[in-house]
Amino acid sequence: MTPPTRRTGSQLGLASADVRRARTLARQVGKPIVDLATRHTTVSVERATLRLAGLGGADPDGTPWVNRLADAVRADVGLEHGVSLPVWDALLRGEADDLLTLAQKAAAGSVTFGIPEGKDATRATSASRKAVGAGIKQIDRQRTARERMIAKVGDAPSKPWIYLIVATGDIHEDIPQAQAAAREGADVIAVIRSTGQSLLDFVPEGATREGFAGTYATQENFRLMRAALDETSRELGRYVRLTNYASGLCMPEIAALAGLERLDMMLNDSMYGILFRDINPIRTFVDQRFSRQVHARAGIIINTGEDNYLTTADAIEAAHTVTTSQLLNEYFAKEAGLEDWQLGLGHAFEIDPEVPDSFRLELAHAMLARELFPDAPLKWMPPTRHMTGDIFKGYLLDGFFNLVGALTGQGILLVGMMTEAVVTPWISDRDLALQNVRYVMNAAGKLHEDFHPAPDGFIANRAREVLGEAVGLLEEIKADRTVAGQPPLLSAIADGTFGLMKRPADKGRGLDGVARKAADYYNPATQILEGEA
Amino acid sequence: MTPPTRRTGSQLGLASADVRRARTLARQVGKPIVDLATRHTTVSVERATLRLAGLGGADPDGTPWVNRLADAVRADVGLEHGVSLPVWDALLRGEADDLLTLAQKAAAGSVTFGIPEGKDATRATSASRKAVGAGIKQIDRQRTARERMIAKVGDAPSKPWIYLIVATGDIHEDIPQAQAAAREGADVIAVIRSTGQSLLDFVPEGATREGFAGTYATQENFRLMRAALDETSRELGRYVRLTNYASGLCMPEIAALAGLERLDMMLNDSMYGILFRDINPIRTFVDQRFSRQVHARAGIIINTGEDNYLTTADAIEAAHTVTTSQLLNEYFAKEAGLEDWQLGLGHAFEIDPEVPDSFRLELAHAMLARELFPDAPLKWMPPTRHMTGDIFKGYLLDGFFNLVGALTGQGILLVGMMTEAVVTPWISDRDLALQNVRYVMNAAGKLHEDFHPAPDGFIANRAREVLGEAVGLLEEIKADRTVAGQPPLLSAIADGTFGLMKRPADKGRGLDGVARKAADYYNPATQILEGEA
Amino acid sequence: MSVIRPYGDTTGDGMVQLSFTLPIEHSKVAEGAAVQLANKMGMDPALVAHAKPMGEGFTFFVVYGRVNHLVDPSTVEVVERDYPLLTPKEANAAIKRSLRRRLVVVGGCIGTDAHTVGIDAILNIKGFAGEKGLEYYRELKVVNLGAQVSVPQLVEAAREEKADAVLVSQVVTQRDAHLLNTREMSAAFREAYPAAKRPLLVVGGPRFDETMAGELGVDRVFTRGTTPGEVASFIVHRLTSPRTPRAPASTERAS
Amino acid sequence: MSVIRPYGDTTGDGMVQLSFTLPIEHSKVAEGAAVQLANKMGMDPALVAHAKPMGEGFTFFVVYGRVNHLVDPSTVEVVERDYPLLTPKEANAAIKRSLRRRLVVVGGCIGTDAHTVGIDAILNIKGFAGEKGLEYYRELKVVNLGAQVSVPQLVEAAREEKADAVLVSQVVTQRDAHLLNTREMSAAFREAYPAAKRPLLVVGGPRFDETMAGELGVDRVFTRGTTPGEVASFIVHRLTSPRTPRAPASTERAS
Ligand code: B12
Ligand code: B12
Ligand SMILES: Cc1ncc(COP(=O)(O)O)c(C=O)c1O
Ligand SMILES: Cc1ncc(COP(=O)(O)O)c(C=O)c1O
Repeated sequence: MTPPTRRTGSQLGLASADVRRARTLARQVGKPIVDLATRHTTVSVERATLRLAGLGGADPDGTPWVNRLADAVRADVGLEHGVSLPVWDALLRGEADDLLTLAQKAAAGSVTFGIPEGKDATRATSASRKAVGAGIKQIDRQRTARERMIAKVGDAPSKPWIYLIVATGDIHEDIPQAQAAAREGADVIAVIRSTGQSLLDFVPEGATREGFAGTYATQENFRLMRAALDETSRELGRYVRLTNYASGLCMPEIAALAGLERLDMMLNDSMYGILFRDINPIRTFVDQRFSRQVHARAGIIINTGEDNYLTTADAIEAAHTVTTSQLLNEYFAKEAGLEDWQLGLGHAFEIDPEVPDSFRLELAHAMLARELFPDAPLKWMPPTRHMTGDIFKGYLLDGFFNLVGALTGQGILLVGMMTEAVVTPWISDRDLALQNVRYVMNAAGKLHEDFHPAPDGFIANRAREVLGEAVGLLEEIKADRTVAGQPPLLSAIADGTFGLMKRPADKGRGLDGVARKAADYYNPATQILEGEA
Repeated sequence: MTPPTRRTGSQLGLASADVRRARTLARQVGKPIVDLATRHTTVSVERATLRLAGLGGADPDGTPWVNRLADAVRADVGLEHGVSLPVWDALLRGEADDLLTLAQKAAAGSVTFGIPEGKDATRATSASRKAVGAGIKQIDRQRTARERMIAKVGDAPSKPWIYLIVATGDIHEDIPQAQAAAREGADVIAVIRSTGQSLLDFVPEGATREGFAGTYATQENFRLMRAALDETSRELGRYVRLTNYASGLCMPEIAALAGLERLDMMLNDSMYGILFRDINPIRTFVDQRFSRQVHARAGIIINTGEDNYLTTADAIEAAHTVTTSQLLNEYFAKEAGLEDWQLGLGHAFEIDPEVPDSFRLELAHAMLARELFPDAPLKWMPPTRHMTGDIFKGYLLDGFFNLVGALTGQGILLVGMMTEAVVTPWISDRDLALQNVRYVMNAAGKLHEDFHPAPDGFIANRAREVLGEAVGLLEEIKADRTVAGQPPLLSAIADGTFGLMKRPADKGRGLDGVARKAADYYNPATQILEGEA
Repeated sequence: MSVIRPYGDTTGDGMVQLSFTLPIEHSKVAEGAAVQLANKMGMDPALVAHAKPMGEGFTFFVVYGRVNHLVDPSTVEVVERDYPLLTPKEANAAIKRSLRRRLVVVGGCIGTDAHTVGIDAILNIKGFAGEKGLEYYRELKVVNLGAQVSVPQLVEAAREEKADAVLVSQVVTQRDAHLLNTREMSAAFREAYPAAKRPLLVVGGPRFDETMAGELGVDRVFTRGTTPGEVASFIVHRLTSPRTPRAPASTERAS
Repeated sequence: MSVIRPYGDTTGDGMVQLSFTLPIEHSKVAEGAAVQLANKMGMDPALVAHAKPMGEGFTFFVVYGRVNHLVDPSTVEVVERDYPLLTPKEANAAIKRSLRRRLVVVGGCIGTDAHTVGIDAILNIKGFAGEKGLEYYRELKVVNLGAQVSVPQLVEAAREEKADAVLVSQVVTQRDAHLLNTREMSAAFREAYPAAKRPLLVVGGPRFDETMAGELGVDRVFTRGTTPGEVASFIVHRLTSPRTPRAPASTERAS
């Protein structure tokens, strides 16, 4: 990906000291969370490991074999050691010839698992590492395949990449709509998930046709859509990227499936699940770190979810929480091995259009993000909250959103739909939306050449103000001691610092899926991903 | 009217020498036309004079008494002396007690007119001057009334003034729609005329309900609408201006009626009738000069019609013809006594939206006009030609048109309608259109503070290019000798220089209504308007 | 009130704007098909103002025309507010007077719906449109279960809290999720409670039809732009006025 | 071809968007009236997505919903091109061959219509959409009368020029001006000429219905996006193929 056009010096007069300070604070706030994450594992991390080792499919009532196997192991020996040693130990003991058979027997209750010791442990270790390594090689092959294909058919012609959503709930309706959207100019297709999938503690199997307001994320749906888009990419002579959601209770598994099926971007926010799905904070941070390591390896671009805060909090009052979250997401991403070009940090055009100067305020916020993260492909999200049933007003608002995108060199532009407040996008909504983007980019795409906010004007001042508030907030968080010994960020999240949602560290869904690692915990995936010998 | 925000120095790097040169050329090209105009009179100029003297109404088949009387006079003594001396001579001879009776008798053929001499001439002169003077006093009273009302209820709150069109064809539908539009934010209401009125050689009488795509301009319709808007102005606490068209074969009479009924603006272009209605050029220029003198006296703001060229010619290729016409309109206007604040010079957003950088080209053209005529309330007209049945695209385009208006400090903004290519505006189209303007002005109205085209950038270069082409064109015109002795501008018009329309000086409608003035030609109106003793 | 017609720019012109996509390649026939649909909808004449080929085998149309249908507002059925609007003060007083205890409200988003902004606008102190939310009412005990609550969880919570009223939000409407979930919910409450003891069931969301309370088996449906005050007033009115067997919200003719 | 339905985001969902104004103050009843209209148009369910009070006594509505009408493209009547498309070269040749003289075309905008861009696009050399206009055809003599030509003037000119074909443009359609003027025009020509001698009458404009040639008494109606080549080909086809009594343009069923 060509780095976004970089302006020399700061147009906004940001003091580089402030910028450094902000990053330091983010690290100081983030580090304890990373330590926490490294001390724990989750059912989903372990299941993801099994998937990397090649275990797929589901039992007759649709429960995936990875769940059946992991649950059986956990029942016998607990989760704290990880499932790898017990599982490959059982295989080496000849309980079954392969993982699938083992899972089936385990489900039937005809296997008992133990923690191998000494030599057995060593053999189980290397066996599991070999098996999981195969999966990671597959991910590497897919990454190379992507690079080859881009080299062969060509990449998206210009920035920002045009990002479009399909959400019929039926993969077989999604496919033609995605292909149509690509032909009309989309560079990135996102298949929205069915509501509620994020709360399922398993990944559904097979091609699905009955989602609500979205389509289930399954390995088969991934495969089908990627294949369809490969075909379209060849037809169009440009590689069309595919996006889904690595979030919810199965974040690590979905990340693994994304790597295996060559998805190109994944929504993957460090706090979204906590705030908007009431998923336990520790569960989320552990799953998060693993999934980001997978994304780093797979060459997948992550998209963070700062836009969501502005759907519950006010876009002006909470502007600095977006900046704060971007800084934290950047820290967590880099720590997990992601590179700048993989950081699709989110922000959105959500200021009430009735507010005087709303357009200039949006410009100030967007330019701030652009200057703070010059090498990241920022993801610019359209108005949603203030969209109404007035589709004409909405279409106009989307046009001005597109104009901000053009003026501030965004990397990924999520195309807004005039029917935002009415229905999930219709085929015609997408077509009209793309025409809107095309007009703005073609007619005014170069307007940034004529656009120079005064160093002490309205826009620059607002940008500096927001950065200042973000630094202030990070300092507050860092100082938070409400729960002794608990990472201050957890306390801040409990206090409702982000998106006005209060999420205590000991509450929320999926906590029972978390375990503190034992001394002999072993996970070949983590080991390989962290590049240990 | 507060003068438009004036930027110091030239943002576009226009050389003041070029600007001076352009104005000099416009004067050199325009002067021969003015001389031509002063040497002629027309039936409509004479009828306008009778109207100023108070003659109104029509005979049973709807022919106005001014027509009947003027025709009778012409039949007896020709037009070259003007109708004033023969008419008031007849009155003084006791042929009738008042103009109306005289007109009726003349229609019945029971009066014969002659040219008074000596004493009779002197008496007729002063009698006519007294009668016509009364009408001009009424115009003066209306001008004062306007100023008083503005002082009392207040003026339009901000620039640009929002200009809206009503066009139902039925004055009694127009009125509620105009009032609704004003309540929704319109500062100026224009009642579009029925198609074809411009080709009528008389002004219809009374309240009318059956226009095609517009409503007839009649004295009664003027009165009804102005009264309705006065009421609404008081209700809203801001003076709502009324506009109509001083164009077509009855331009001078309509200008007089506008002055008498306190219209506030009139569309009044020096060449529109010639080019777009195939009205004889000489007829037009004579009528034009008289009507502008009336507008000057009445404190009416004229709106010129350069936008129309771009509906037949290409907006990029013909950009300089717009500038040229603006310069000519300015010259003709000033010569007729209009002041800068009365010059609503026209230009329009008519570049094909498919053209790369179309938006920046529009900005260049709009800024050029702004800098050439810093004290004129430019009239900025919306896209029409490239509007299609795609009302969504159209609504977006109108939004970007509004943005150019905000960025370039336009004085009068004609609100674009998303249904431009479909129907004459619906009540909902106007409401949506005003909401569009409000959003853009409120959200981005101050964006010009951040907008600084590079001195040698795309926009400034384009502006200088267009000015250069305009100067070149004026030089060509000035040099045009195709018809010996004929003002070069007439030859240029005959060659299709403007709007691609070829209009020879000896062709077109209404030529038979033109007469070269005799030595003893007398017209009290002209005399008063030109301020002679 | 007399019958009316759509208004374009003249009384009685009946003009409307319509847009839709047909799964057919653009062609003269396709445009004819668009006119056919418009005609079937009662538009005549119908003018295809815009036809745009989309992707493969789809065409988008914008159609303008006159409809010959008459609209008779006097036959429109609406749910008129059949209770007085109370200030928080009055509401509190009424509860004190007739219940002599705090009135318990349990609320949440059921099914997979995670759109809490709507229910929070009604329940949270912060409130909506300048009105404070139910939590602000001294005599109301508000239990907000948040998002993605399952129906059994909801019934359970209602039981525990001895809820007088249950408030449910549904925002996602794709495939009629909101209707299905609401019916499931009301059925479960009928299951779990004897008719007289069942808490007052109130459902809301931007795409509900207020007249559907009966079909949905709830006591009231609130929709777009509801304010907390309206909801509080309704609850108080129904629960403090002499108890009548729960009749679904009455729909009345407009006057 | 089988029956189809409007397509929102799923085959067969029948979704459409509708907007209109009702002359009534905004209220619940007004929204109900909007739904009533949508229902009468066959939309059910119909969701009022937007309701905006305008001025006094008007409300603008945006309505979304499913229509239950089926669309059957096979029954659509369209005017299929029943003549071969000729290049200027071929057209000239055909005229030379069968007429042995130049074919005379008289054109203009009648009534009060002054929109000449359309007719000029067909007649002027410049042409339209990359095709040269009729003036470019060597074997065509084109007389363009321009704007606002009265019907008597038109007939007169046709006589003088011995016109083989008369081309009329009508763009303003308010109060059906285009239909009234066209009927007046064709009537005048029937008056002025014996049936067999009457010139070919062609009318065009963006808001005409091609199938109306019969009712309007003309030989052909052209509409949005017509190109000069089509018009030339039609004229040449009709005037150089063995002369048949003028039947108005045949409308055929789509296949
Ligand atoms: C904010 C928002 C979100 C936020 C929600 C944050 C949160 N914690 O609530 C986030 C980003 C998380 C989100 C996610 C999704 N969203 Co969402 N979201 C919206 C959005 C932009 C605004 C909704 C809103 O807050 N409105 C403001 C509130 C105050 O209004 P309200 O809900 O109508 O409530 C009022 C009344 O209805 C009433 N009311 C509502 N509930 C109740 C209950 C009672 C008892 C009473 C008395 C009254 C009442 O009172 C309230 C005050 O007047 C809308 C689009 C839009 N502009 O409407 C889409 C929208 C609702 N979302 C949509 C979708 C599809 C989703 C997703 C499923 C997409 C995806 N797969 O990622 C996800 C998943 C969510 C889930 N699992 O349910 C669709 C729903 C389409 C449909 N009709 O089915 C919409 C319409 C956008 C679209 N066009 O696609 N979304
Ligand atoms: C340009 C224009 C003008 C120019 C006309 C310049 C000129 N010399 O033609 C000016 C500024 C003068 C003008 C004035 C008016 N206009 Co005007 N104008 C337009 C505009 C913007 C574009 C029309 C156009 O040129 N289209 C391009 C041509 C190539 O397309 P076309 O005409 O459809 O022609 C094609 C086909 O239809 C076909 N065709 C057309 N004629 C013929 C004839 C034959 C024989 C054949 C075979 C084919 C054929 O072939 C052509 C090529 O494909 C439209 C809005 C719009 N965007 O459509 C309004 C529009 C047509 N105007 C309109 C109106 C009301 C007026 C005025 C009456 C307003 C006023 N009162 O001031 C005036 C008066 C004009 C009059 N007396 O008739 C309305 C008509 C509303 C209606 N449906 O009745 C429109 C739709 C704008 C609006 N929404 O109000 N207008
Ligand atoms: C960062 C992020 N993750 C995940 C999701 C999807 O969440 P769910 O699938 O739980 O609805 C979203 C939705 O907008 C998001 O922004
Ligand atoms: C300058 C000018 N005069 C007059 C008119 C109206 O002309 P008519 O009434 O002849 O249609 C227009 C229409 O746009 C115009 O721009």
